[in-house]
Amino acid sequence: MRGPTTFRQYLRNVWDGFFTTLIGMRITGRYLLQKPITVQYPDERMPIPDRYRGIHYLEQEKCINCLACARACPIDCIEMDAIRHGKELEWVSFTLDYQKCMFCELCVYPCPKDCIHMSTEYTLVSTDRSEFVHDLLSFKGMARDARVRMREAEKKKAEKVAAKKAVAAPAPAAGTEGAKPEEAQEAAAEPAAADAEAGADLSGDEEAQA
Amino acid sequence: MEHGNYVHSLLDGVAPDWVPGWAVVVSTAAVGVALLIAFVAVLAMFSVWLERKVSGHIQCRYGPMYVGGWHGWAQSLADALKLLMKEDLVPIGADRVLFVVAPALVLGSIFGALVAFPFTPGFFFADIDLGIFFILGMSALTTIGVVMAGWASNSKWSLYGAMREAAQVVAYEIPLGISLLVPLMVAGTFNLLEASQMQAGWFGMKWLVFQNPFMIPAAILFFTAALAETKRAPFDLPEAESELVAGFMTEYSGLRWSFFFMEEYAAMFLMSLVAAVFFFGGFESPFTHLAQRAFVGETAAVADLPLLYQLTAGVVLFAKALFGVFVMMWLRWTLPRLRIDQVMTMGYKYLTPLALACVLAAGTWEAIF
Amino acid sequence: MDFKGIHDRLRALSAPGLIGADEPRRPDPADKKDKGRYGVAFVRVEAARIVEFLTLCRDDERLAFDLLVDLTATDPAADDENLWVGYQLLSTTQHQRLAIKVTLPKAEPAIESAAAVHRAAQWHERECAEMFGITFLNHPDPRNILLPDDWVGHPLRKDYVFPKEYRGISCE
Amino acid sequence: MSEATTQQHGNITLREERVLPSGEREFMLDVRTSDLEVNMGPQHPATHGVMRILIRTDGELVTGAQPHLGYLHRCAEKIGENVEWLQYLPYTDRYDYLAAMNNNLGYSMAVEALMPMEIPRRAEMIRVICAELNRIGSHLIMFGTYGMDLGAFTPFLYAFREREWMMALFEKICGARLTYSYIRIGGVFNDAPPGWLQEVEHFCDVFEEKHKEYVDLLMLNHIFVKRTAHVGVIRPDLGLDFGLTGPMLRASGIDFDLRRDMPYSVYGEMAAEGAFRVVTGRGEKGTLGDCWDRFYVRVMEMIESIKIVRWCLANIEDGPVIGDVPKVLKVPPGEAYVGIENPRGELGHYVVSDGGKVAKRCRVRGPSFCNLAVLEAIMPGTLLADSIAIIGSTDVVIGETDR
Repeated sequence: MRGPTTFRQYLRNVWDGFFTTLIGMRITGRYLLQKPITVQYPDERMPIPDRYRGIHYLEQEKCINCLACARACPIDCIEMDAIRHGKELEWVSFTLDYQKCMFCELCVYPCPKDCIHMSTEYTLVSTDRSEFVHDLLSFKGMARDARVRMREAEKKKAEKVAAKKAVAAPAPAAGTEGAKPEEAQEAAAEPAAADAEAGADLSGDEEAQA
Repeated sequence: MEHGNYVHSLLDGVAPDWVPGWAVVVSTAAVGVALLIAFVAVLAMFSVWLERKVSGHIQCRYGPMYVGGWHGWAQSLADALKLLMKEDLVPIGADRVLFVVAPALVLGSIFGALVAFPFTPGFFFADIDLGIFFILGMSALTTIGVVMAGWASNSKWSLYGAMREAAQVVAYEIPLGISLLVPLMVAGTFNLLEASQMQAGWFGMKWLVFQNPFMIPAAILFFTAALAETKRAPFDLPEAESELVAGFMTEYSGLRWSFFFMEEYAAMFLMSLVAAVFFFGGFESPFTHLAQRAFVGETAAVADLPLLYQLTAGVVLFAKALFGVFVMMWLRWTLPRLRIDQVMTMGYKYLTPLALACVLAAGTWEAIF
Repeated sequence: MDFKGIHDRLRALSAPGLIGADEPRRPDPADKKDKGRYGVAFVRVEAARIVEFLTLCRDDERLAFDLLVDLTATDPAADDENLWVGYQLLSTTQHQRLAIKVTLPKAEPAIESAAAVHRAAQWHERECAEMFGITFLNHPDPRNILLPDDWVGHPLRKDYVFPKEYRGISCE
Repeated sequence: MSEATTQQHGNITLREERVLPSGEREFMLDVRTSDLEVNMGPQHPATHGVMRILIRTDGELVTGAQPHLGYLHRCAEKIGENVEWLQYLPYTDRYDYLAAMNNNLGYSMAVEALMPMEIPRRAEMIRVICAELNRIGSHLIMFGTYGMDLGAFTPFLYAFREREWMMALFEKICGARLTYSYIRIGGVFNDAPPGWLQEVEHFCDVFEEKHKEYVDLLMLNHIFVKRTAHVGVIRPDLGLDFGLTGPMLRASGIDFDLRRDMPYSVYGEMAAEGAFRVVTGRGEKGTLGDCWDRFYVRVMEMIESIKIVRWCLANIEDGPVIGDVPKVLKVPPGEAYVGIENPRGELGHYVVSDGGKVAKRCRVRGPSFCNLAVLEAIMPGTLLADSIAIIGSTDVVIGETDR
């Protein structure tokens, strides 16, 4: 511990106290006259870099529902559901719970099709908790081209079946063969219903975007 | 002393004959108090806005920018409205009476001090011969209010704040008074108006601070002690927000809290006024000098000073005081806070002896020259 | 000194309680099931003599392990009979590290507190005690540190069952 | 504290009760007062988070202090045993949230110690640049908040101004501002975007100028010096006994820095070239190991970090930024303890693997946890205002003490 203050120290304290205060005032005074560096937030905004980890967006056409992102997520906030029709997918949901999400970007990298990304959008404000569960799907059901592809596949299949039928004209076992056209009909009806639904969804989305 | 338009002569000619004398006195008093309250409230709001702007720009940001349009000038008004609308809270276990009285006492004492102040050479509420004594005495009363608030809050942090305030103010009353002795000695009067008039001359620059070389250290000492008196950084220990949460104000909210707030800014302004009068020329400045030349004859009585001259003098004094307030703010946003024992050391071991030395030296100087 | 040097030194001093060293090794190409052991080397020490061992490590001038960096426990598996207690020592003068591992029976884990040698152990031991249920004998301040005082169970044990509620707050 | 002595004045006994921080002895009349117990925190402006310190005071004098932790306990170690190796990475951001890059680095290095893996050199360089920039950011927080603890508000905003820039740099390289998850097992996830390294260099240039202002405005301010010198002295042996690390230990005069003395990553080359200096406390303004020394070490370390960053910028080469890491990470069995130099001291990760996708044990040795323990020993005998200065000088991050 220190000893008693000498007179020299006493004067030095007085001088230091006064002088360092002036130095400090010079620095703060200089900034007083400079232009502030902050921006007035809602009017001006800072530029957001490209790699910003904001709200996700999904390139749904590419997505194959492989669950890689959901598995990579440390807090299991991604949930997806789709019905598979052969190679094509009929989307039911792809939700991301932003109450849990910590924007770690771990879901982006394992994606084999590079279809989930993080956007520069960051505003997540709501008065209702349920609104934090975002559905990333841009449309529900099947994509138009997927539907076309599927119809073509169906057609081909039906043609094949028909060709087969034609080849093996005298049916040995009508019971099993007879079931097939019915199935095909059902499958054809289903996309039609989904089509109407998806159409409505799409138009709704476009409106929302506008 | 016979000087011009006291406030209590405001209604003299206006009141009809049938109004009894006491009613005139009461109503003039009421008008005076209303004027003063309005003045202090507006001043506090302006100072709060200024503080925000100064601190903001010092810290490379803007401060309030939205409310009211131009640089958020109405921000304080909005805040005042918000504070008025807040719930009136008295904590359980608090001493209700003291808790309620304390903020009133604090603000009242500052009002009391301002009563003795001349705002222009001809406009004041009371002209007291020992004006500066009255002002110092009244402003010291705030301490009692603060201690009351701290004790009544029934909070440990408040108690700490109150104890610190008591110790600090007692310590700094001494250097404050002693450093004021120097200009009092040079001016030779306790009256603020006379002290101000003393400094006329030298093209309005015959300020007391230039009249004696030891006035400059005395001014610095006075300013430092005044900072401690008004609980401003670096002496804001009673409220020390990083240590004591909010010190004696911890349990206060709403209007009562705003009383403490107003008191702080009114006290800053008061101390700056005192410094302006006793060190920095009072009403005097080149502008006042020119205004006097232009509007006032050589022999005009104080009673009928022309309005334009009064206005110039008032604005000059006001500007000087505001500059003092600004420097206080500048210091606050520059310096860290002292520790309580250092505050005591500084008060008793540094400021008091230095102030005494100043008095001695200045007195010697006055005696010789 | 590298780990080998430290181990030799410890053996030369016949350090109390020293059992042996465990060094990382590559997997044996002949044995397909052997995956090897990676990571860093450590010495095994008897639980009963750990305080003597730590004192020796601290006071020997060539070892000079003056800093107890870390003290922690590990529950290797739910069906394992032992808990491990690991000490990480560091020498600020010799610039070397030493990891020590002690095994304790899970049935009744108790070990002498190292707080007398390194006060740094004090808080780490409190944490270990609440997380693993290890009793540190002669600990100066055996309270819970991170968990509430009335917490039931030892969360870092592998057989820990998450509580359904705590003081009426649902933990589901 | 010296031995209590008594003085007899007539029939009044004066007991020397204490030695004030200024070195004066104070004699007291025994009037049988009792101490006041004050809860500092969990909500208190100076505890930097939800820490509670139970302080016993006699007037302004602190006679005892007891930290109570656990308000922010999230059982990160248990989480580590339940999520995959890579999935744990975002959780490492969250214990010392002011130095997330360093935490990422520590965890990645611990896992890498279990895996026979080569880290590309460019990745190492970017890692070091990021870690050092983050160290600057972390010390800037300490600089600012410490000033604020002592009542100077403005340095805080100046510090945040530069930190903001640093965070903008991180935002550009990884997209996040606070919880980066950027340094990953095997390297880093993204290469630096074009022009980023030049921006870092520009930051270094500007920062060196601003640093002078920090020193003048706060570090050498007389009031600041008086507030911190001789306060909260940690003698070297006490520091070692309590397992202090990092700036806390160096401020006590112990010349030890993991980056120089037990180098990892590319620090070894740097240390061999003498690219940076280890700052130790010298007791310049007061006693060795006081609060001012701790502050000084941190402030000066920022400049050393700038030197390290400059070295990396001069030596960085093009190349890959991530090693050969499988998408589903299986870590070979074994156990490893890896300690790195975090802004607050040694951050240790002790990981145990049995060869699976999930860790057996993921222990985090947070420097703040150990640094906080010393409070109990140095707080008694100081003034209430000093206790704030001491808490601030330990620079704890509650996320890390509680984990």
